[in-house]
Formats: sequence, structure tokens, C-alpha cells
Amino acid sequence: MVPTPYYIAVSALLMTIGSVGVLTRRSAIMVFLSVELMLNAANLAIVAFARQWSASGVEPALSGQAAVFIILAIAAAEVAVGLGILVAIFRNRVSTDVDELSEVRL
Amino acid sequence: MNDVVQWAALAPLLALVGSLINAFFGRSLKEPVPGILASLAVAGGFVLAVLAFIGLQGSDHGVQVTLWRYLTAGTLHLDAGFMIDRLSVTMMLIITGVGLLIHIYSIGYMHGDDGNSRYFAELNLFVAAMLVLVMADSFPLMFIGWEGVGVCSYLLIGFWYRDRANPDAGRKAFIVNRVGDVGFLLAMFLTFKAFGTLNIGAVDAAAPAMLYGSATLTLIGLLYLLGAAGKSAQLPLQVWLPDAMAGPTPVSALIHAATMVTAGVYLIARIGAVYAMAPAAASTVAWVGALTAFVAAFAAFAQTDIKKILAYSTISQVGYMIAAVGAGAYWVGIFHVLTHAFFKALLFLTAGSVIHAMNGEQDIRKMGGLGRKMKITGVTALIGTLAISGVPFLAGFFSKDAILSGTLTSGLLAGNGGDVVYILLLITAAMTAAYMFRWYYGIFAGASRVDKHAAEHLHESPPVMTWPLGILALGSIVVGYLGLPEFAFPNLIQRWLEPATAKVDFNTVSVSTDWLLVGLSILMVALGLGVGWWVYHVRKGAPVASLKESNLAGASRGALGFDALYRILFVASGEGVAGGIATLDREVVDRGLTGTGAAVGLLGRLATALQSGFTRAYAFAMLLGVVTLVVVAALTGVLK
Amino acid sequence: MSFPPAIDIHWANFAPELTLLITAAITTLFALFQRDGRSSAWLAMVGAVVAGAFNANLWVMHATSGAGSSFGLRFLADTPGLALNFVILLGTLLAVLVSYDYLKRSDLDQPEYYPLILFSATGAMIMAGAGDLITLLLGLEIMSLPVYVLSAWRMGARQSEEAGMKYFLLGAFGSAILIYGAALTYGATGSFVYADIVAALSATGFAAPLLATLGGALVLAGLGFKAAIAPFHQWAPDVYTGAPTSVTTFMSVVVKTAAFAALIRIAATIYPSMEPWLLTTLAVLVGLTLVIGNLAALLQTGVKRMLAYSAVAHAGYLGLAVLAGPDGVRAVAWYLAAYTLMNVGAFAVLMQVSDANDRGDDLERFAGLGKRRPALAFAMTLFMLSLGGIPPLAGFAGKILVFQAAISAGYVALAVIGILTSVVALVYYFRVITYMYFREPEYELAGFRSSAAAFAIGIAAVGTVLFGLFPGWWYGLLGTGQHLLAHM
Amino acid sequence: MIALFVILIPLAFAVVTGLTGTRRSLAVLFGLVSTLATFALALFLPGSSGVSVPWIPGFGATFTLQPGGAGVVLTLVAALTMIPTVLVAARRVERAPGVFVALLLVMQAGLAGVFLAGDLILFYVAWEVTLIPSLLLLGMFGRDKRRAAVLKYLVYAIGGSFLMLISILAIKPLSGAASYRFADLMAATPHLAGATQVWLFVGLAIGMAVKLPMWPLHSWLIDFNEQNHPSGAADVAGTLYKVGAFGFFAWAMPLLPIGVERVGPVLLALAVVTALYGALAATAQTDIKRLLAYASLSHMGIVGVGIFGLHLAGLNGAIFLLAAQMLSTGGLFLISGMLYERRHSFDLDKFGGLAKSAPALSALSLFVLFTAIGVPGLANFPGEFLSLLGTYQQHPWLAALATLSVIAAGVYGVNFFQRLYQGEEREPTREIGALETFALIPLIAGILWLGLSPAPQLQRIQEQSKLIAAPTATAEAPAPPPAALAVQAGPGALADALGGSR
Repeated sequence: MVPTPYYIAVSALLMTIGSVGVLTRRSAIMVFLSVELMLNAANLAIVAFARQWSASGVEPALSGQAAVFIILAIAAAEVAVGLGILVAIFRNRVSTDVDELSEVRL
Repeated sequence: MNDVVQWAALAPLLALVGSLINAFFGRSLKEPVPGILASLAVAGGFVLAVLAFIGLQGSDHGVQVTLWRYLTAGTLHLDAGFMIDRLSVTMMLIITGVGLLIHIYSIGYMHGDDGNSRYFAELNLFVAAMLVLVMADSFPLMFIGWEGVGVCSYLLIGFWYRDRANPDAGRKAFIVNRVGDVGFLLAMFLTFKAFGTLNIGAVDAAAPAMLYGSATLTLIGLLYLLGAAGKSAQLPLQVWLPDAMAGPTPVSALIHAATMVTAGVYLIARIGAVYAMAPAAASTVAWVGALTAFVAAFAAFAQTDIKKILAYSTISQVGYMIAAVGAGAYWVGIFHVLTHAFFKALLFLTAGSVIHAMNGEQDIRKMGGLGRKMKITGVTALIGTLAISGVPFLAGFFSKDAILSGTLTSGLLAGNGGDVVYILLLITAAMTAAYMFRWYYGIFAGASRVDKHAAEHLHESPPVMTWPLGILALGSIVVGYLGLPEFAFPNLIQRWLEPATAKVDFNTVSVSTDWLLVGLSILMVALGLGVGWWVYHVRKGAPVASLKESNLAGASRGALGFDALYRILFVASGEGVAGGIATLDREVVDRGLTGTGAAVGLLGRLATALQSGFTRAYAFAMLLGVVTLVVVAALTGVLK
Repeated sequence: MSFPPAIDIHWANFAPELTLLITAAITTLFALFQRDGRSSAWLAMVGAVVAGAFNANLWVMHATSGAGSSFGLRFLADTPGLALNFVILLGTLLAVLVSYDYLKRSDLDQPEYYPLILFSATGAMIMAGAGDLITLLLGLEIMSLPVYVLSAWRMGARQSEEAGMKYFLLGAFGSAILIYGAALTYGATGSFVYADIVAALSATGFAAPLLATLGGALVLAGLGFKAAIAPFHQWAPDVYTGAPTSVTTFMSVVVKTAAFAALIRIAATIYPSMEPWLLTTLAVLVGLTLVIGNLAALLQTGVKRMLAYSAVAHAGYLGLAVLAGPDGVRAVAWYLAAYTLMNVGAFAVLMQVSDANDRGDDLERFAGLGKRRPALAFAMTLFMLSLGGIPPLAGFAGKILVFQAAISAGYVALAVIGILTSVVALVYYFRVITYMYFREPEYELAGFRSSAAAFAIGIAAVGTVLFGLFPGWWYGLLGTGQHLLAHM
Repeated sequence: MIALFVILIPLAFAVVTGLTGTRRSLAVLFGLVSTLATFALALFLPGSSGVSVPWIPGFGATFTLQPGGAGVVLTLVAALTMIPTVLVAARRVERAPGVFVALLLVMQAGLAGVFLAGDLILFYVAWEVTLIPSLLLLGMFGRDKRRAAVLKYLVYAIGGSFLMLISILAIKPLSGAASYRFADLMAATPHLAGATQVWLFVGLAIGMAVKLPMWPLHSWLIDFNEQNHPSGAADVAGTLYKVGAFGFFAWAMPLLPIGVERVGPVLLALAVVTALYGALAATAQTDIKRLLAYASLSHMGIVGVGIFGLHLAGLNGAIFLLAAQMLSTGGLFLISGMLYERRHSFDLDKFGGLAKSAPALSALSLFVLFTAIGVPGLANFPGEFLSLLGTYQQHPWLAALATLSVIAAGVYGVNFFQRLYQGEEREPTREIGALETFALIPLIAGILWLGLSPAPQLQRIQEQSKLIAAPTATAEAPAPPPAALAVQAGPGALADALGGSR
């Protein structure tokens, strides 16, 4: 079976890609998708760990897997809210450029 | 017996009450009521003093009157208490006696002045303070009187405050005296360090047990000397007295001739026990006195102000007293205080009478021949002049003579230049005679230089002024006989005072030598008078006229330029420093905060500069934080 | 091979949260039939009060019978949790009160407003009780999502939209980091439950310290975002400024309370058994927060923005106590209560002074307020001085508690930084007073008067004074059964 | 118990008076009633019992009032000084006299708290509580440049006291004391390690040095006085609020002996600088209030000299001087207000010759002025004298240096009087009025009371001085029997007549 570190490496990679995306993309939607990527990186890590722990018999993988589902739900909720706000803004700006949201400062 | 004596403690209270009455209600009283009230207060004090004097006849101990606890701190317990012994009683008699005469005289002199009641309030206050000074049983209490008289002198010198010059003179007197007071204060601190007490009696009692000539005692002595020099206008603090003549003439008579300026003498006599153990300090005292006497006498020659001449002569005479107490001849010092009180007060009052007659003219070059118009004044002035010059059988002769022999024979001065002090004083005696002759002759005798206008209403002063003159003149003759030379006659005052003062041994000389010394001093007086006579009567002042422009005359006129020197040394530099500090405070210390404020603001800008408003910038900052955390974590992990 | 116990659900122990949740749901449905939010506001308040009652009941129970829990140790009803529930409910109540007329005035008065507030508050309470990273995460999201929406409540106003979007994106980013942290911690210790994590960490021969600390660090970062600790704070000033003031009020107290409730719980349980450097790093961040928050606030001319930065600064002060770990719990709980009162008060006064569109909040607006609205000005004075930590007001007691906690924990240097920056703080707080009393009026005042807000301000003012005069009782209460259940 | 009311009465009246706002008559009434009642009550403070109830249990703060000797004396004198101050304020402040008086009363309550607190936290609370009204007085009623002055005052005062707070908070946990009550701290803190004591003491010292005030942390004082309301009432309150010296005396020094031992010399040197610096700067001022500010700075320098000399006499004297200068400096500020009434300026050059048409005013001014420059027989002298005397026993040279300030005091004193009252009078001025006379009477009475019989107060102060005084200082050789060459007069009629003790 594939040892846990491999999974973790992948998830770390996903995490990095996600955060880099957050920093580099100017479209709010892309930024948001990058965040989703990061969430899934976490999910991957958790399931991997869950498998490891159950294998080593410390505890059944239940709590880990439950957590993953919860996180998926959270992600979904975030999507709903986020898109809501996004649409509202898009309505009177006709743009989803994050950098335009920089009027409040100092 | 004691009870009679201790009532004397009420004397200051009487004067104080008189002062307060005049201060609060004086303006509603009309002349001469304030003057009479004031005089009564002093008269009461005089009576009490006389009673005390009688009361002390039998015992040669003093009487301690403790009023209330004044200071307390750990082992330091000070009562407000009076020490009424022969020494203080003598001073009380002088203060109240001469003071009374001057009060009465003032009734006439200050007649019609709109500050009449204020004048008497302040004069009474002075008497009260002066009495406290001499009666105090502890240094702090004495210091209360000490500064009290200083304050009154400040007020009275600037009595006619509308003319800037007078308050200025008062200010000068006050500040110079404060310098002396610092000496007094430090002396007290050191006394407490050394003796653990500030009670004068206790210090006197403990002093003989201390190490002879120890540095501490010497320092204490010198510090008290500084205080004394301030009050008694001795070198180097003599500069204020001539200016102090700005005050009303009776004030000059009472404060700046008879009483206050002798406080220094009294102080040193009071703590003679300390000086007796500190020869270095004692001889310094003597030297200061002698030099002052000489310098002031020299300065008296070129003065043209009727009062300034007397002022310098006062400084000179007090110099004599200081020299005497420096030599350890304490009774002699007090004796000269007594005689001087009479003839110098007399001289000032006659001067006052003259000024009164001349409507405030004080320049003796505009006088002359006044004796013909003002008989009583003239005669009494002559008596005063002769007395101060030390003409035999007048008061000044005996006291001055005692001083001279005292300095020569003092054990304290032996090897410390007692003989030089003696010679200085001897020469000064001649000078005194000379300048006093000039003073008298220039005013009362010779040709009149009075201008017509003034000459018309020249008049003798009213009886209220002339009577005190008479009494003082009488005193200037008789009080000397209290102190006839011991070697030939019973010396009353010496026997009276010695129990109350410290013992200092004098090397005895043969009677013949004594007579020789007496002769010598008489000779000096004759010389001085003779020169005066020759210069001013025979040659009509020609010799000095030729000197007028010489440096000698200039030096005399400027009193050796002490004033000028101090103006540069202290006044100017002091103002400079003060101004500098004020500027420093405004420009630097004050700006400190502004600087910090600017720095804070700058940091704040830095913080807000990062607040760009760009979401991704914020995200970047967050990520930066995360990465830092992670890296630190990794590092610590690796290091493990 | 230890299997978890049969899932134990003690409904009573999360009754307050449940109440609030149910009220929220009802209100939402109810809102369908409403034109304005008036009645839902009342419902919300009732719900909050009832929840408070349940909370009080729990408090009394557990004061005697030790602390309670549910879902294993995943949800806790211990002293700090319950105490902070009170604070959260107080904040919610006051927020609703100040919103009441405000929304109407700046016509934002849609009935959905209050349900969102309630949902958010529920989430906050769940965070306060969370004894497990997943529960924490749930609470966090339940709290945050409504707030994202509320920040953008002023539809069409660019500032508000921007605030909402910014907050949402960064918030999502932040929680992603937090979740990853949770994942790593799970990987290191094999559990999400604080108690088990602590047990695993302190077990001899613990395998993966590095992984654990990484996880801890990421969790710290995630919570640091919600708590607005530098450098994760930058969203706060913008969002606070952009959002409608009533929402800002709610955020500044309830969200902050929840964030610190979670933070202190973790700091008091997990961190002490982790690498010590973690707390050291936190100390550095706290110092940074103090400096940035206060110095930036000093430069503000707009009161709203000044208060936004001051909120950041206060995160720093709370951080001082968080560093103290278990000994800081009481101080944090106390401080949050005081902070809720005075901060709501300050924002409420600001609402009375500024325009309907939240503009015109600059200092000049306050010029001469002492003459025009003496009572309002006096209240503001109290809040400003209290925020500045001047006795005998609540802020002072809070300050000495957190500072002493930090000092006792050995962070003296940090305390000195905190003190120096709070000198700066007093300067900008006092500036408001200067304008109110030492200057003549310059503008016409937008004469907005709201009895509800006035009531809220009254409560806040009285509370600020009473908490200041008698800090003892609240501090004493926090002492009862003073132990963290997750710590066992 | 009395202590509690000494604090509560002014507070209660402050509330009432504040509500009267602009009603002058009520302000006068309430102000006078409150101050008189407080003073009357304060007379019974000596020996009265304290109060102690828990305040923040678990944290260790208690509400403890413990009337100690020095605190009682200061409270008493402050209460006396407040009477004329409130009267003048209520009469002279143009708008909202009620508010002004209310703030003054709050300050009075706060000061009583500072002086009577028996718990370090309570002490700090009172210390800060007093700050706010003084700030508001300056800001609301001050002169045109007041805002800058407020800012400066705020930063100095708060900066100082917050740093002080750090030490206060640290002192209990570090020493493990049972509570912040003085007794409990006293049982623990002196055993703290030297280094700890030093930094704790430095923290306290910064806060207290600002309030002393001590060079170079004094510059708030000058603007504070210059910019305050021309009536001078606020300046009097500010003068009473110079409580730094008391803080050192009652808290910092007894609690941290080693800290004092190590840091004290520095402070002593600074105090000497302050004394000379203030006096010299005063001689160069032309603005009445600035002059008075520097003069009082110099007094505070002397106080510092007395305290840090660690000699019993100096400690007694310093606190006594602190009390006395409340009366003298306070009186001078009130007089400055009266002068402003007449010329609408504080510029000395605008005055001169006032003695002609206002002799009584000039006489009273002279009296208070000479008190201030330490003329013996008046209130300041015993304090000044003992301060310098005591310190001289330990540090002769520094004390001697400080003594030089006496000369400078003489200079600015007579300058001040001369430029105001002497010389030719430009225009006739109003003689002192009834209100002004009534205002000065209590102060002058107090000056005589303290000046003529300081011993009882010194005795009270000594109860606390004993805790600090260096052992060498207290153990002196007993004084030799006084007046060995004088016979003690038997229970003489005179001593009885004067009600004197022997």
C-alpha cells in the first residue's frame, strides 16, 4: 500500500498551488477556486491520516472521515455564500476583478 | 528672680502687637497716634528689658524660657524658647533703648508721610524680629529673627517704593543677605552633624569638649562668619550697606547702624565657645573685621553723600567689633556695639535733621556752616563726631581702645597676625578721625555753600527730634565709662558680660605698656583730627582738590570697585545662566516630546502604508506569516 | 485498541446554542411574511434572552457539579465556555438594539438581517464551547458565513460590497489554513479532540513533534485571522470601515469574542504541551499587533476607522492574556465582557453622530457635542476613557488583569511594549473627548435619535462603570469551578 | 471610616454641582458646603480607623483606606486649600462654574484617595482618577493655547503612570504577597532580589518623577500652569496634585529598600538639579504664571532632596514642605488670578506700583510670597530647613548645592514683588475685595498654623518616615543636655500664660 507521506506530499503540493493561486489570480472566482483547492488538500491529508491511524489501530478511521464530510459541506456552504456576494457585486460593477476592491484603505 | 526675668520674653510680642495694630488699623488712625503706639510698644519692651537686667544682677546664669515645641525629627527636638542671660539682655537694652529714641524721633521725621502708619508697623516688626534674634535659645529660632530683620530692612530700605532706586537698594540688601544666610544655614547643618543639637546653650556647653582646632569646628566657624558678614556688611558682603541708605534716615540709624548690622557681632560672641576652640576661624574673623574696617574707612573719604559717609563709617566700626570678637574679646565687641549704637545713631539722626532742614538735600558739597543755623543739631553732631573719632573721655575712646589692646594681646590671634590686625585698626583709627572731621566740618562748620532758596527756610528740627539727639549725645559721652580700662579702674561691663561669654586667655602686659597703648591710640586720633583740620580748615580742602582726579580718589569713591566687580562676577553671569536655563528649557527639554511624537507618527505611517486595500496583498501578508511560522517550526524540528 | 465510547449527547449542555439556532430558523421563516425587520428584531432579542436563561441554568448546574460536555469531549460547557456565551449573547443583544433604528434610517431594514445575526451568534457560541478542532471549524463557519453577507448588507454601496467580498475571500483563505492545520494535527496525534491531542502530545516517545507543531502553527494562523492578530489583521480595518456600522459593531465584539474563546482554549490546553517557541512566536505577533493597531489608529481622522484599528489593538491586549495560557483564561473572559460593553457603546454613539450612509464619521463631527448632546458626549467620554484603560472604568480592570497575567507568565518586555502603545492609544481616544468638549461645533448635527440605541448606550455606559467599580463579582464568578474541562 | 467620607462627600457634591451647570449661586453654595464639610471631617482623621474590603478577589486588589501620618496631614492641608479655591472658581469662572467646581471636587476626592489609600491598586486608581478632571479643567476652561498643553500634560502624565502600573502589577506576583494591601506587600517585597527591586523601583520612579515633578520630566508643568484658567483655581488644584513625592514616600521607598539604595542617589542628584534649575529659570521669567510654575518646580526639587537623603529629618521636612507649599504656591496662584482680574494680563511688565492703590493686596501678596521663598517663621521654612538639614547629614555636598537655590529664590521673590507692586504706578487699581480677602484668609491662617507650630504635623509624618529612614540616620547620639549653662526657669507664670509646654 502507498505510504502516507506520499499522500501528504501531494496534499502539500495542492495546498501550495492553491495559495499561490489565491495570490496570483485577479478574478474573484479563480481566487475562490484556489481556496477550494486548499480545502481539498486538507481533505486529502485527513483521509490519508485516517487510513494510517486505523491501520496502526490507534482508532477507527471514523472521526477523520467524518471530518472530511463536514469539510466538504463547509466548502459547499462557502460556495453558496461566496457566489451570492459575487453575483451581487457583479451586478453593479460588471467585473470580478479583486484588485478593484481597494477603495477602503489607510 | 526668674519670674521677673522671664517676663522679658514678652518684649517681642509687645513689638509684634504694636506692628499688627499699625498694620491693620494704622491707616484709620491719624498722626501721631501710630508713632505713639509704636513707641509705647518699644518702651514696654525697654521696661521689660530693664526689669530683666535688674533680675539678672545677682546670678550670672541666664534664664531659659521655653514656649512650645517647634521642630521635631528623630533625635532633633527644638523648642521655641528664649535664652535670657546677661548677653542677650544687654542687646535687648540697646535695641529697645536706642530703638525707643529713634521711634520718637521718627514721629517728627516721618510727619506728613502718607506711609506713616506703614512705617511704624514695619519698624515695630523689625524690633520684634531683632529681639527674637538676640533672645533665641536655638539657631533656627535665631535664624527666624535673623531673616526677619532682613525682611524688615528690605521693606524699610524700599520704603519710598515709588522711586525705582529705593526698591532696587532693598533688593540688593536682601539678596546679599541671602548669600550670608546660606552660610548660616550650612553652618547649622554642620553644627547638627557635629553636635547632634541646634540648641545654642548645648553647643556652647559641648564645644570645649571637642578637639581643639578641628577642621569641623573651623568650618562651622567660617560658615557662621559668612552669615555674620552678610548681616554685618563685612567683607566680602559689605556692598549692600551704602545702598541701604536709600531708606528713611531713622531706619538707617536704627537698623543699619545701631542694631541689625551688629547681629553678626552678637552671633559670634554668642557662640564664642566654638571660636575659642577654632583659632583659625577666630583669626579669620579678626582679619575680616580689620580689613573691612580699613577698606571702609578708606572708602569713606571720597563720598559726598551725607549718609553714605556714615554708612562706610558704620561698616568700618562694625569691622572693629568683628575684629574684637574675632580676637575673643567678646565683651569688648559688645561694648563697642553699645557705644557705637549711641554715637552712630546720634550721627545719623543729626544727618536726618539736616536732611529734614534742607528738604531732602544730601550732598555735603551743597552744605556747610549749618551749625550756625541749627545749634542743637550742630553741637550734638560734634559730640558724635568726637565720640566716634575716639577722642579721650568720650564713649568711642574707651571701647575702641579696649578693642585695640584686645587684638594685640589675644591668645587666639597670637601667631595668627594679631599684631598686624592691631596695626591695621590703629591706622584706621586715625583715618576715622580724619574723615569724620571732614564730615562734620563740611556740613556744620566752614563757609556755607547752601543755595539761597534752600538757605531761606533752614530751621532747627522740632523738639520731638532734638530731644532724642540730646539724650543720645549724653549717652555718647557717658556709656564709655561702663568700660574703663580694667588695669586702672573697675570695668563694669566686662564683669557684667564675662559670665555669659566664653573664656579666652589674653596674655597680660604690664600696666605701663597698657598706658603706652592708650597713648598711642590717642596720638593716632590727634593725628587724624589734625590732618583733617589742616586740610579742610587751614588749606580749605586744596590738597584733596588736587587729588580729585587721581586713581586714589577714584578707588575711594568706588569703594575699591567691589560693586563693579560683583556686577560682572555674579549679577551678569547669574542673569546669563538663568536666561540660558530658561532658553534651554523652552527650546530643548520642552521639544523632547515633540521629537518622540514625530517618531511615533512616522512608525504609524509605516503601519498604514501596508494597508494598501488590495485583497491579494493582504492574503500575501497572511501567507508570509504562515510561511514564517512553518519555517520556524521546520527549523526547530530539524535542530532537534 | 481503544474504541470511542458510545456517542453521548447531553442536549442540556448545548441548549443555549440550540435555542439560538431554533430562534434563528423560526425568524427566517417568519421573515418571509414581514416587510421590515421590526418584529424579527424582537424575536431575536427574546431568543437571545431565553438562550441566556438556559446558559444561566447550565452555569448554576456546573458551578456545583463541575463542567459538562457533549459528544464525548467535542463540545464543552465549562466555566469559560459558558461565561463567554454570556458575553456573546450580551453582544448580540446590544447589536440588535443598536441596529433597530439604524437599519430603518439608512433603509437597510430587511427582515433577514436579524436571523443572520442569530445564526452567526450561534456559531460564535459553538466556537466558545468547541472542545475539538472540527467542532471549532463548524462553529467558525456558522459564525462567519452570515457575517460575510452582513458586511455586504448595504447593497449598491461600493464600500460595503468591497468589505463583504474582501472579508469572504480572505476569510475562506484563513479557514483553509486553519483546516489544514487541523489536518496536520490529526496526522500527528490521531485525534481532533483537544483532550486526546494533549494526551498524545504529552505521552512519552511522542512520534511526530514536527508535524504537530506545524499543525499548531497553522491553527494559530487561522484563528489569528479571526482574532485580527498581525500579520493576519489587515482585513479588519477595511471590513470594519466598509460594513454598515451596526454590523461592524456586531463583528467587533461577537466575532472577536468567539475567536478569542477558541484561541484561549487551545492556548491553554494544546500549546503548552507543544514546542515552546510557538508561544514565543505568538508573543512576537502580539507585540506587532499592539504596535500596528495603536500607531495606525493614532493617524486616523475618521472615528469609525480609528475604532477599527483600536479593535486590532485590543486584540493585542487580549493576546497578552492568551500567552499566559491557563492562567490567562479568566483575564480573557473578563476583558471580553468589558470590551463588549465599551466597544458597542462607542460604535452606538458613532451611529448617532454620523450620516445615514455611514459617511461623515470624522472627528469634526464630534466638535461641541458636549454642548449639543451632553448625555451622549458623557457616555462617549466614558467609553473612550474605558477603552483607554483609565480607572475606575471597566477597561482599566480588564487592562490590569491581562497585563498582570502576561507579567506573571514572564512576558515583562511585551507588557512594557503594551503599556507604551497604550499611551499612544490614550492620545487618540482622548482626542475624541478633546473635540467633544474643547472645541466649538463646526457642522450641523445629523439629528438622529434612537430610543433603542439610547437604551443600548445606557446599558453599555452603566455596565462600563459598574464593571469598573466592582470588577470583583464577575472575576469571582469566573473563578468558580475554574478549570478547563479539555485540560483533563 | 472617616477616611471614606472624606472621599465620598466631595464626590457626592461633585455630582450635584455638576448638574447645576451654569447656576453660579448653587455652585458657590455646594462648593463651600462640600469643602467646609470635608475639611471639618478631615480634622478628625488623625488616629481614625481605616476601611478594608475585598475588591478584586483572586487578583489581590482590595478597597483599603489606611490613614497614615503623612497622608492625614496632606489630606488636611489639601482640604483647607480647597476651600478658597472652590470659592474663587465658583465666583470667577465665566461659563459653567458648576462644572468647574464639580471637577475641582472630583480632584479633591481623588487626592484624598491618593493620600489615604492603603492598597497599591487603589492608590493607582485614585492617582489616575485625579488626572482626568485636571485634564478637563485645562481643556475646557484653559486659555487659547490650551490644546497643546493638554496633549503634553496627557502624554507625560499617562506615560509616567502607565509605566508605573507595570511595576505595580508586577510587584505582587513577583514578591508573592498575599494582596496589594500595604501591610501584605511590606511583608514580602523588601525580600525581593536586588535586580528585581531595581527595575520595579525604576518603573514606579518614572511615574512618580513626572508627578513630582522632577527635571527633566517637568516640562508639562510650565504649560499646564500658563494655560490654565486665569482665575488660578485650576493651578491650585494642579499644585495639590503634585503627589509624586508622596508616592515615593508612602509606597515606592518603603516597599523596595534595595531599589532605593541603588537608584536613590541618581534621583537625589536629579532633585538637586531640579531645585537649582527651577529657581534659576524662575528668575528669568516675565510671565507671572510661568514664574510661579518654575518656582514651585524648585520647591519640588527641595522636597526631592529631602526625601532621597533618606534622613529622618529630611523625610519629615520634605513631606511637611509638600503640605506647606500647597498653601503658599496655591495662594500665589490665587493672587495671580486676582492680578489678572485687574490688568487682564500675566505679563509682569504690565504691572508696577500697585502698592499705592492696593496696599492690603500687596501686603498679603508679600506675606504669601515670603512664605514661598522660605522665610523662617512661615510655613515653608521648617520643611525646607529640615529637608536640607537631613540630607546634609548624609550627602553634605549635594545638600549644600541645593541650599544655593535659597539665593535664587530670594532673587525671583523680590523681583516678583518689586515688578508687581513697587515703582511708579501706571494706573490706579482696585484694592483687594471682600471675596479675595475671604479667599486668602484660610491660606494665611494655615500658613501661620504650619509656620509657627510645625512640630505636631512633623510628629505625625514621622510615623511613616521611620519606615524609610536609613538606620544610621535614626540612631544618632542623643543630644547633650540642652543649655547646660542655663537654669531652667521653674514652672513660670509666663510659660503658663502663653499656654506653652516645656
